[in-house]
Amino acid sequence: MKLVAFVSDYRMPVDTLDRLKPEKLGIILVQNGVYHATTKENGNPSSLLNYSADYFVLQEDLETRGYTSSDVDSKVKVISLGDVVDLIFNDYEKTAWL
Amino acid sequence: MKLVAFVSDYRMPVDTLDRLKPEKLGIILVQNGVYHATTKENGNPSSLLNYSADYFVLQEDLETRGYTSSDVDSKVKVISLGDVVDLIFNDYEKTAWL
Amino acid sequence: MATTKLGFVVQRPPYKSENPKLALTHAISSQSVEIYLEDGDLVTADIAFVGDGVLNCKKDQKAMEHYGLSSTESHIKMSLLLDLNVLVCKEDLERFGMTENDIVIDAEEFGADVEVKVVPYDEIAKMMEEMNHLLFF
Amino acid sequence: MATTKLGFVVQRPPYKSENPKLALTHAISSQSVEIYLEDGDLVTADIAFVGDGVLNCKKDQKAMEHYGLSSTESHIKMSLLLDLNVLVCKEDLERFGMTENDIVIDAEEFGADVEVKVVPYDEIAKMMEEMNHLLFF
Amino acid sequence: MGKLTIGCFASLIGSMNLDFAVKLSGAALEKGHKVDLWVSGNATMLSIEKQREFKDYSSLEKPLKELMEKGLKVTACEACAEARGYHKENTMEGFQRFSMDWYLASIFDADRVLHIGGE
Amino acid sequence: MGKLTIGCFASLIGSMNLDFAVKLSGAALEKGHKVDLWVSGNATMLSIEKQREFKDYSSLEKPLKELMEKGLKVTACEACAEARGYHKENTMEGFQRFSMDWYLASIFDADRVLHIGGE
Repeated sequence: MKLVAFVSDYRMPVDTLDRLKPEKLGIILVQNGVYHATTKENGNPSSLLNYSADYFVLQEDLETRGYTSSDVDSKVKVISLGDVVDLIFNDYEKTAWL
Repeated sequence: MKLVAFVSDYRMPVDTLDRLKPEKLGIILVQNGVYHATTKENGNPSSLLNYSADYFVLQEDLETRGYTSSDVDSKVKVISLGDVVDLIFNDYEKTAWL
Repeated sequence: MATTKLGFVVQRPPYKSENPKLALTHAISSQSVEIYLEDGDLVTADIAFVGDGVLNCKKDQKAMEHYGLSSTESHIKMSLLLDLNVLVCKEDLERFGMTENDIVIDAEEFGADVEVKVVPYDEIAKMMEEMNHLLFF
Repeated sequence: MATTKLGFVVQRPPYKSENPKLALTHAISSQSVEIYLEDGDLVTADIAFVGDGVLNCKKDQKAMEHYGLSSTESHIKMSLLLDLNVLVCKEDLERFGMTENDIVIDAEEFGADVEVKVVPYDEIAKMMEEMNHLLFF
Repeated sequence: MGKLTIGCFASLIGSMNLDFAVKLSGAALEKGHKVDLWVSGNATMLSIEKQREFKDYSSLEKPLKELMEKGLKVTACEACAEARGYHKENTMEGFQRFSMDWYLASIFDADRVLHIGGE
Repeated sequence: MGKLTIGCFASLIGSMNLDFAVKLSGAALEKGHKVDLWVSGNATMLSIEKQREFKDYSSLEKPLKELMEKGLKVTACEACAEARGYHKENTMEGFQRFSMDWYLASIFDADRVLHIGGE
């Protein structure tokens, strides 16, 4: 299956991403999920960026928290809400809000 | 200071307990905090039980989740809500709900 | 005449969040959805407990006695009574040192025919593949 | 004539929970508490950001532009305007690779005299000792 | 163009999940999709009329009404609302109230579903 | 005997933090202590009258009224309530509404404070 997962927390209370093995995985960082794209701890990027997945981050949630595109890890593409809609309809079949 | 901390989650979203170093520390496990007293993972007790503290667990929250006193780690004392009130007033000065 | 298959995946422990209970009550509502649909159309609900979610299945929950609240256990039994497919991840149970003896397996007292199935995660993954949509709780 | 000293400890990042904002608005309300007290009695509020809580202090938050919502940043500035003692844990800032340049330090534009103090955790621990009560957010 | 059904369980104010759900509904409508929004649990708070607007709190009555005019269908779980003391009398005009099977029926012919769990 | 001030920010239904706060208030009153309960944020939901009782949802109107008769003082943050559409007209009898400084004033002469953060 083609699955797009939404990550909205910085400290994930669930480990479901470790289990999901879809043939195609997208991860959209929204709300406090954006810190995974912007914030290193002791110099290390978030381990959430280690999955074999396409990564996206919602621009307005990034800016709400004081960050800009230039703060974002190079693995992660900055997108708009309209892009989120297109990803859901055109690139993936199922969604998971974790 | 004498501080009593309430732990109500199984997956802690904050690491404040690692920082607090009161002269006397009590930890009361309530709500989903009770799993720290009852549940081993891969045979290991919860690392939350490693602090140098007096541990308590609320009996009714234990039973609500399907456990009894006999499931509780020997470090942890099973108490009632009345006992919680006495601990707050008689044994500690400050509280922290984490 | 179409069927839409939904997978309800419960990842969180009970009570500290309303989500696990709402997962079960929403899944149970698949039994009455026909009033909105045309003849022969169906919505089915499969339920899987994974990760800390397996803690919802613990037997002997006393939520009614202590909080006047129906337990997650009673909702699992209701799901069985309505013939829903309820899966529990075997590896996660084992991680917590739990066996089939520790969890709700049947609802014989209500006359339920089906039982909770403890299965390897691979079977849950297969179920998720087969569903039309997934709902994570 | 008595003073009760409260320590507000913010441990969570902003927005995903209302708590950090409520910490600041409740701390700010210490400025108007006298209407309930006798002459000379006081309640003071010190605020400390620790752990992921230091992310509340990031500069240039655009919550108003995107969500029509006052930012946590603006509430920190309001706290400074009201002369509250605002501490930020130095070690946690460093863990995130952040410096004083990344966070709100002053509210000069509103005429605030005091500044946010980036301090080692030991000083926050000392503050917590000195308080009569602690409120964790 | 397709149909998106969004479910949300979070409070009006707090996690900002409902802000996200409402904004995403708007973006999908903008692109010509049909959108159903189901609110259950604490999210039934969205259905109450006369929320007072303050800059310190999420306020969604106005944007929601605009989206309803553009075709957004929004429904609250009746039991979840009643348990919280939210009754028909103080429900926003145009906001439907049904039992949980409405959500599943909406999903029946949806092309995509986004179920926003968490609180 | 002392005075305990409890603050709580969580919804009526969900985390069960309010169930805990109300039960703890009862246990403290039982032991002869004075108890003030402050609800802010989503916990202002506790103040609404006519919550319908279902076995599937926490329901605190009845136990709360019993504790108020035993001397529990309970106050909701007015702005937090208004922002959610909870107005004076549908507030439970005896439930006070004040601004946040009421909480701090209650703490002023409290012997112990339990501030229940989290949602």
